[in-house]
Amino acid sequence: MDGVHDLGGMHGFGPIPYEKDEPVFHEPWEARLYALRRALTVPMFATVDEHRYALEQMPPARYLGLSYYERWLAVFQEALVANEVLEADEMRASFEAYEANPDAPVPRRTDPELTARVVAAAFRRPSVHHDDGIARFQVGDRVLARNIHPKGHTRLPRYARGKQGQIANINGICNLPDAIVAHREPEPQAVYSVRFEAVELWGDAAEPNASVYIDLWDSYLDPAVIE
Amino acid sequence: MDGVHDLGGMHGFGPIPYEKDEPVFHEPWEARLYALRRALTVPMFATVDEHRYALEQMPPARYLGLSYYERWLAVFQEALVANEVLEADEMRASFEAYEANPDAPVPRRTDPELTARVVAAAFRRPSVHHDDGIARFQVGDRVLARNIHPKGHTRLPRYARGKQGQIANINGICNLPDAIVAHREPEPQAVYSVRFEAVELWGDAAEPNASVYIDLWDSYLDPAVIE
Amino acid sequence: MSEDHDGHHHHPLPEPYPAIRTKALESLLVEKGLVSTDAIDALIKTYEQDVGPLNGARVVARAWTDPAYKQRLLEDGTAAIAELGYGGAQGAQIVALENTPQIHNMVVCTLCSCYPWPVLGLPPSWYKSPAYRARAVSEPRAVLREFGLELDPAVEIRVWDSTAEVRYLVLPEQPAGTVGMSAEELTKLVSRDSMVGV
Amino acid sequence: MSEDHDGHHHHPLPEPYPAIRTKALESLLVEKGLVSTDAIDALIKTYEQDVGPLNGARVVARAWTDPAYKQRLLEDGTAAIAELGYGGAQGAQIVALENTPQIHNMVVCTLCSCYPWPVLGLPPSWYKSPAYRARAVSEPRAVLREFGLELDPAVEIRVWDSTAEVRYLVLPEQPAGTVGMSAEELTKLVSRDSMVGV
Repeated sequence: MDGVHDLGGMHGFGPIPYEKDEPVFHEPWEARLYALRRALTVPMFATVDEHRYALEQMPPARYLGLSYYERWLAVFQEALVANEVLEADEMRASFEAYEANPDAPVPRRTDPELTARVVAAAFRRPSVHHDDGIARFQVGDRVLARNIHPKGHTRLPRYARGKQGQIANINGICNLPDAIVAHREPEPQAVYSVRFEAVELWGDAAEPNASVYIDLWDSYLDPAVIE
Repeated sequence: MDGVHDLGGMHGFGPIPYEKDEPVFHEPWEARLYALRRALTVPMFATVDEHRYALEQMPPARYLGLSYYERWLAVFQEALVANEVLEADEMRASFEAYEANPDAPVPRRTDPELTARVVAAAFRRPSVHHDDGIARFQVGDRVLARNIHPKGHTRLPRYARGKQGQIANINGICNLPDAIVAHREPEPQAVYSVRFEAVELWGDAAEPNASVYIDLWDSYLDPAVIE
Repeated sequence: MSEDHDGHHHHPLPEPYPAIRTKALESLLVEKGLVSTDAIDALIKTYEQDVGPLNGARVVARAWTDPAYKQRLLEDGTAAIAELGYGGAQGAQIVALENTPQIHNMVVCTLCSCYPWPVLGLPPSWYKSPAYRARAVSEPRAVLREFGLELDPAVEIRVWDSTAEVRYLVLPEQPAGTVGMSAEELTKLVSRDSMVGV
Repeated sequence: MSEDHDGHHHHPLPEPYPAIRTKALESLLVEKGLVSTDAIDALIKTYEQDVGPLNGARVVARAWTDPAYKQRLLEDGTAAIAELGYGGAQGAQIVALENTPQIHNMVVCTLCSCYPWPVLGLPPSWYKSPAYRARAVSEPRAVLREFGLELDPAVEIRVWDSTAEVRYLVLPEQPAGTVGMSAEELTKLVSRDSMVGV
């Protein structure tokens, strides 16, 4: 979707909010929320793609107004109800109970087997499918990023659409996220690293001697018309 | 600037918030703010272009999170201080006084001459410069909207950039807003109504049998390469 | 001011905030003699009572009943509108767009909220909303459907994005069965929305 | 939580709101047996102590001191990184990008916050900020300047937008005067930021 999450090239966001010696988590709740989501025995999002799309669909002012983990919290709450893991009523009751008594303890439960499993999952190395046989383009080919505007999830950023680039690398085969999120049949495609010259992307506003490499699925690309 | 104000084609904003029998102003303060700005003997913005740019420069989450008149209020306050009409301290003191006592009356002052002048201004018909002699393009010419990304003010929306259209009308001569807001010398240019086919703008996502006419200054356009 | 399902306000301002701020500003500016109460009151009255969609409705009704006027309106909207006494701020150049059985026109301002004040008054909230500004150019038929207008696919739709100084007024089709009615009667049939093209 | 000059909070949430919400959710989910306290604690510890930029620093230091390893790293980052025992979530395919006197690489994720967790841990806030996501691709030199790095115009800058499954690790240039130092000593010199390319 052409949402506010698609931030590449946007103006008006001010300086980079750099923080020296930043901790991994700024607040204890961020750490607990992060781990809670990943440790849950019933995952709320079948794929990372669906989690991303849930974030993208937040109201735009809210997406931009909330912090990273506040956005996670918002979509996690919605998913817990949508997936019928929690009922809206019991969630509200629990919120109200802790609002009334913020220092009330959280019940504890230990499950060494689950603990071992979630930690192991953090270190499990996913495999990547390398089969360049289905790649339509070869390194060096000139391509045109298509002018698409799907309302669903996509990973072709707006700033690249309609722009010409050159295949710099064939990364491997991955399922098209657009299809995953739309719950269509898997669409395995070659994913390329495509080099775009900064001047092609930004015109006169481009900085000198710069390029952007964007990882793009095969169906995001057409052969460039003019060599 | 490529800001969040440039909304054409963006997704995620939901249904149109239609309101039947909507009043001209929803709240008395909106009416007073609107009129206060226009009736002020020392205008805060020399041109409507500068007012627009002030709005565009608001932090993006704020721009999207505030209502129309709340945005006006925000930039009006800033301009009053920036133009040294009010001092930040006296403004703050007045805010605090009315916050402490919201029903305190507002002092009154009558000025029939000013009243006559501002009402007359609302009905004064501005003149438009028609001199198609400087127009580079003629009706029917195919043009390409340039791929510009200025950080300053511009009236070439992002969704049209890099897209081909056709001159549908020559509207007249106007000063380029980009130059006005940058305080450059006036740059009078022909302004055209340019027709873009929906499919050129939105690709496969285009609705059938649709086009968009965009009013564009001469320097936003190049001749189309391919006829 | 909407509230989402988890009870959290999207809107960061407490309700009275802008009202109090505006009061404080008016107070200071009146005290300094930079504005007057009557000037503010008069401008509000101007846009609440004098400059509104009734003006546009009169233009439309006249065009429906006077072919020569209609022709002048389509040739030079600003001048034809001035004939009826209308013109002013945000109306330097007004172009009338004729809806026909083949062509439907619809007006938007994607970059801000440009609108033909002299004939339609100040724009309604929906016209200024991010939703309308975002969607009118990319999915006009879907937007029209929300307004209750299902446009035949054979009808060409032209969306006008008011990015410069021209302000657009849609001249809607005259409703069936109204031929012979007086301009005054017809004026009552012309809605503000129809003159924006929605 | 910043406050602008007119004293109005940009941030709509009262401070304790997300903390209380998270507590309430953890409480319900623990009660239902869908999660356990020790699993949450262990995952937090994993990313606070075990999976962080020290891993990446070890990879970089090894590459600086072992030309054969460096070659393997540049040819197949995932495999070379696995040699040192690193790999896992958000690291299915890790590509190492070599900075040279002629080429400077810099990594961003404009669409969300993709980041090579196994070697750098969870991303810092600035990496996830709208400002970095917006600006890195269009004005990388201006961004680097904010980080204190004035890049010579003759140096080509390559920005990598992590839009798919590949995660990028920048292999910075070895600092002058450090040749002959041990990998262990060099590890301390490798900053997290330098491995993102800023």
